[in-house]
Amino acid sequence: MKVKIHVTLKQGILDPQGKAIEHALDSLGFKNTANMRVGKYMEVDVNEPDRAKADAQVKAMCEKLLANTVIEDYRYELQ
Amino acid sequence: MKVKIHVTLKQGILDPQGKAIEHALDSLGFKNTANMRVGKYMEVDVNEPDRAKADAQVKAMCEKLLANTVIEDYRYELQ
Amino acid sequence: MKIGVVVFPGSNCDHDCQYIFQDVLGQKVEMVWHKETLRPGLDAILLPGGFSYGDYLRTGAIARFSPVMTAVKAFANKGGLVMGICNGFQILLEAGLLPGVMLRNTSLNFICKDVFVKVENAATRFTNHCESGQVLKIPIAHADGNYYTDPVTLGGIKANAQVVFRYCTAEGKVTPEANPNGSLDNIAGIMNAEGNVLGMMPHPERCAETVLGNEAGRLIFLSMLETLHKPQLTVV
Amino acid sequence: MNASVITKAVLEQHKLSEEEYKKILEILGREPNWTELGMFSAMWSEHCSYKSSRIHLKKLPTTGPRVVQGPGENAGVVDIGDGLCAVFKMESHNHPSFIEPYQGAATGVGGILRDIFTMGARPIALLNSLRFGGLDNANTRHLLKGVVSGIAGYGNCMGVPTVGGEIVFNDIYALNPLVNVFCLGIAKRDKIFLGKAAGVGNPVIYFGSKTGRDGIHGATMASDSFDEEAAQKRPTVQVGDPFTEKLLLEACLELMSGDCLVGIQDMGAAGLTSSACEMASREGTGVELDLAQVPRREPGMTPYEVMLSESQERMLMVATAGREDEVIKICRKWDLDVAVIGRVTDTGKVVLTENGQVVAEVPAKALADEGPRYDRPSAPPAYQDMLQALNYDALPDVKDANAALLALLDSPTIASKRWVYEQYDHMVRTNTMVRPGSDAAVLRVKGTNKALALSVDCNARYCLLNPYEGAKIAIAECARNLACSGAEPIGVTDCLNFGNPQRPEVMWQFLLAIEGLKDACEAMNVPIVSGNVSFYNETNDLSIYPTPMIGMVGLIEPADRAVTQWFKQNGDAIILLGNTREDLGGTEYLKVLHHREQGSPPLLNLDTEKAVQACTIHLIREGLVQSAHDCSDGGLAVALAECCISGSGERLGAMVQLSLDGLRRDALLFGESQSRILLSVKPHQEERVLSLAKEAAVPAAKIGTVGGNRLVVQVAGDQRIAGCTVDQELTALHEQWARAIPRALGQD
Ligand SMILES: Nc1ncnc2c1ncn2[C@@H]1O[C@H](COP(=O)(O)OP(=O)(O)O)[C@@H](O)[C@H]1O
Ligand SMILES: [Mg+2]
Repeated sequence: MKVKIHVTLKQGILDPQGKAIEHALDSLGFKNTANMRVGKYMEVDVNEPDRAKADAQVKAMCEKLLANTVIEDYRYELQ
Repeated sequence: MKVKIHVTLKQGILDPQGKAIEHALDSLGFKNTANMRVGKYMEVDVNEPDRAKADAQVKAMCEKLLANTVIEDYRYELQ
Repeated sequence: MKIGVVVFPGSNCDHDCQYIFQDVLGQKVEMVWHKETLRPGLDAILLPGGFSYGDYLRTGAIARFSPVMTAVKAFANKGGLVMGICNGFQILLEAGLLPGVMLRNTSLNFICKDVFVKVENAATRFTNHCESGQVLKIPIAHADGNYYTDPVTLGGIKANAQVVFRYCTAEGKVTPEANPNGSLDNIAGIMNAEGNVLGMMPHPERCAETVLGNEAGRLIFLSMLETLHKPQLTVV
Repeated sequence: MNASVITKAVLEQHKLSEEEYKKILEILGREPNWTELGMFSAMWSEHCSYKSSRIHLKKLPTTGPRVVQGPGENAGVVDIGDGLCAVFKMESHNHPSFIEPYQGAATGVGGILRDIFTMGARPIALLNSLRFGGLDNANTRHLLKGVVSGIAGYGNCMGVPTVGGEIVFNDIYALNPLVNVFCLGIAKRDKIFLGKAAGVGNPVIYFGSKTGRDGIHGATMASDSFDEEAAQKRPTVQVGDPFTEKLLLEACLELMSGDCLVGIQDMGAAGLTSSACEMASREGTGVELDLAQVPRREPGMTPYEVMLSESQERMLMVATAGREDEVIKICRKWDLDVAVIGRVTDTGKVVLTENGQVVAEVPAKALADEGPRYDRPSAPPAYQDMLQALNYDALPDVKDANAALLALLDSPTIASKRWVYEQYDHMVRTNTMVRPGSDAAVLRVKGTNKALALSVDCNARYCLLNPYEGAKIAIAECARNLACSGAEPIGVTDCLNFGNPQRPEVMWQFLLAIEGLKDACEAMNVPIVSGNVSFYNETNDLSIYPTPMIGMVGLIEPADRAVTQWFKQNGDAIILLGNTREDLGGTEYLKVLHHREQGSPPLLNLDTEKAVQACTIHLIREGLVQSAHDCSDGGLAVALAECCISGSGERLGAMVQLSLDGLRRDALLFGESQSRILLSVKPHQEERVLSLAKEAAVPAAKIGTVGGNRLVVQVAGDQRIAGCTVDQELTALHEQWARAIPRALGQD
């Protein structure tokens, strides 16, 4: 099954990358953009027919490796 | 308006990061994962009440800066 | 000879490039702030290494929109010598002055070490002091040096002898083991079809002095100066 | 102002004792409000006030003919001639690195860099000292990878080369790793800037990044409406932005090249509070700040949050009145936030207003300098005698010297650190003459005929077993590493990592370590010009080993005399300076082969040490030395192996003959006797070198010859034939040593 995972910075955590991109957009003439936040998006196939098990596995993958839960949140969808 | 943007590597383009993560997942015991692809996910506020104009603007932002269309695809949703 | 060294926010090899041309090779150097334009009278332009805009988003992606880049493009299009080292190379790619893109190193790590590169084309404006096939020991220092382009473009640049340097072993063999970053075809440096724009990942400015134990990089700068045909070339 | 709710619990959250609170009441003559309480709490914390260490640090020698600025400023400054100074300091970022290794280490690098360029110096080198648990632990591997990539991520982006460091792996650090970072910069002697708020009426200017709610410690209830959501908004982890710091660096240096800058200080620990108080306190002035002018990342921040935020990449400066526009223009050029937030006063007070209301008013000196000082009780730990008692008779001597050597080379503490330093840009700025991998890093100083050598060292196991001797050895070893490159030491910085100072045994370790540092520095004639104390390195009541980390700077002139540690040429004579004794206590050999960390550390005679180092430096300056390497972890056999395999070029073997002279075999091969240096010299200079050593009363003997592709160490006078000599192919030794860390990380 295909899994889509979003990993984003927690609220209040500085996002230097977002800041720099926002600045660049501004100097490109896109003056009306604000609060740019950059995260990761992952797609992966998980070969696990049991949905509940797949769910538990993806959660474990996020907690253990894909997200840095000290500063990042994650969410995912199974398809 | 809040805009969500996904930038992903085009099919067939090598994804060193995806490969490394897949390898790491494997060594963590998640043996049943495959085809990990890593992309970027951005959220940004665009202050443009006219939907059509906002759409055109975000497209321009992606084409010009946010994605390198030689290797990356992008998609976005306005909210 | 007057060399322009462009300073982007986050450039960090700008002083090193200045030092080589000015203090080591005795040339004039003008530091060009990225928000300005090129003043007349420059003989060559150098885009130095570093982390322009923190390498945020993609390496070189934001720097290519710096105001100065319009003038750099015009300079290149008129046939002026332009060289991009490391981050400078990445900027040239994003700016479309050279074909292809840089991906993350396959190890995902930043890698700083000496590598060997083979001079694939010694008949260029940047390598005329080298022998064809000569092996140079030059350091690399990057996280995104994994050159990639589509097969058609690759075929084109190969056919056109635009591949200037390839990673190789000390003996000059171009092997996968000698490739530090996963770069397509072991490519370490390429030039444009016209031969006046060069991008390379290794840092010749880090190995052009005896006191640093290696002078291989000097060959590249001397080649450029030779190309610029100025008889008053003095090497101090 | 809401001051009536300062309860016991509130004080506890602010880590203030009742005594300390009484003192605050005395100073203010009233109850503090929240913001003031927070400011006292931060400034009187151990971290900022050095309350447990200050009276003891006074004993350290801090003066000398070269010292331009000793402890008390952001960094120490030492004159190197030619109108130039070396500006350097070391700091810890242990706890943040344990919580989030990447960002913790990255912001540690960011902080030490700011300390250096605040003084007007351009940073030209970084080093780091790391301590982790054993690599068999998954979390340790995670920490190591995160810390190394964090240091790399920040330093590489800044374009400051990370030219050296050291790493030790020991289970004692598993839940309390150490991340100490050292930075050195070069400044013009007449262009040193200090953190002073001078000139009444001068503007106080904030520049750099905006202020967010990062790293606000202590009182989560500071806003009256504390709830889950508010806690969520306050990330304790600071994220570093090296790109902004790079802009900050260039902006600072540009500002400093003019004459509009009066004083400047970075906002490090305790943020705006500490920079404002310290700048005023140093000058005996006051400052008045309008918090509404402080650039903010988030809406709704309270004065408490603004004053205590530890957002990174921020600076505070005092400029000459009337020159504000110039300053603002330069900051804007570098895309930095900038705002005039107040002015210098003569009241001696830090007065904070917001929208016309005074929100805090405290005497600057009281906050910055008049914090509590403690002479905490000290007593040796009950287990100290047991630690030192090592019964040599119960230890079987080494049976298979080859196997023992291979085991030592495989120990990550001894193994090659290439996996680490390859991730650091160690060549940017084109000064690096000797890259990581030799005893000391060497950097030329452009525009002069000089080079600087840098090293960081500490053997904490020695310090555990005998804090006094261990600290002495840390200084001696660091200087010895410099000597091996041909450098004379000119200044020291330290980072004193210890456990909980409220434990008498920790205080005992601390006091003895200070004595050791003092005696060694005085004997070696080198001043301590800056440093840092990191207490409370304990987890689950278990303290780390006392780890007084030493960073030392040495001078080489002329620059091209610098040498490296690896053999250069077949046929060269190998000469050992110094004596080998039965020094097995606290060795890496005992730990790896016998799983013991016990005994007395090797004895150090400071006179001998000095003589050996002076002799080495002299021989190197005379151009008589091809390579020089000191014997440290793993003893003579490991040092010899490193001479053979640590170079990046062709590897050269050696044929060595040693004699037992009544020693145990393991003590001869792997003991860690101090004051020993291995030289290789051209054959025709062998006699000259030996006679110069003799003149200097330094024990010296030819022990072998460079050559071949094996390391062979034969031990004469040993009755046993097989197994007691080392005889290994260099490729095998190299493989073991070079791949040990990747192997342990599962990346081989
Ligand atoms: N162990 C020490 N030895 C010598 N000087 C020290 C030591 N610890 C701290 N200092 C000095 O005390 C001053 C305050 O240090 P610190 O608080 O770490 O600086 P900062 O405020 O820049 O973080 C510095 O000048 C530092 O050099
Ligand atoms: Mg400081």
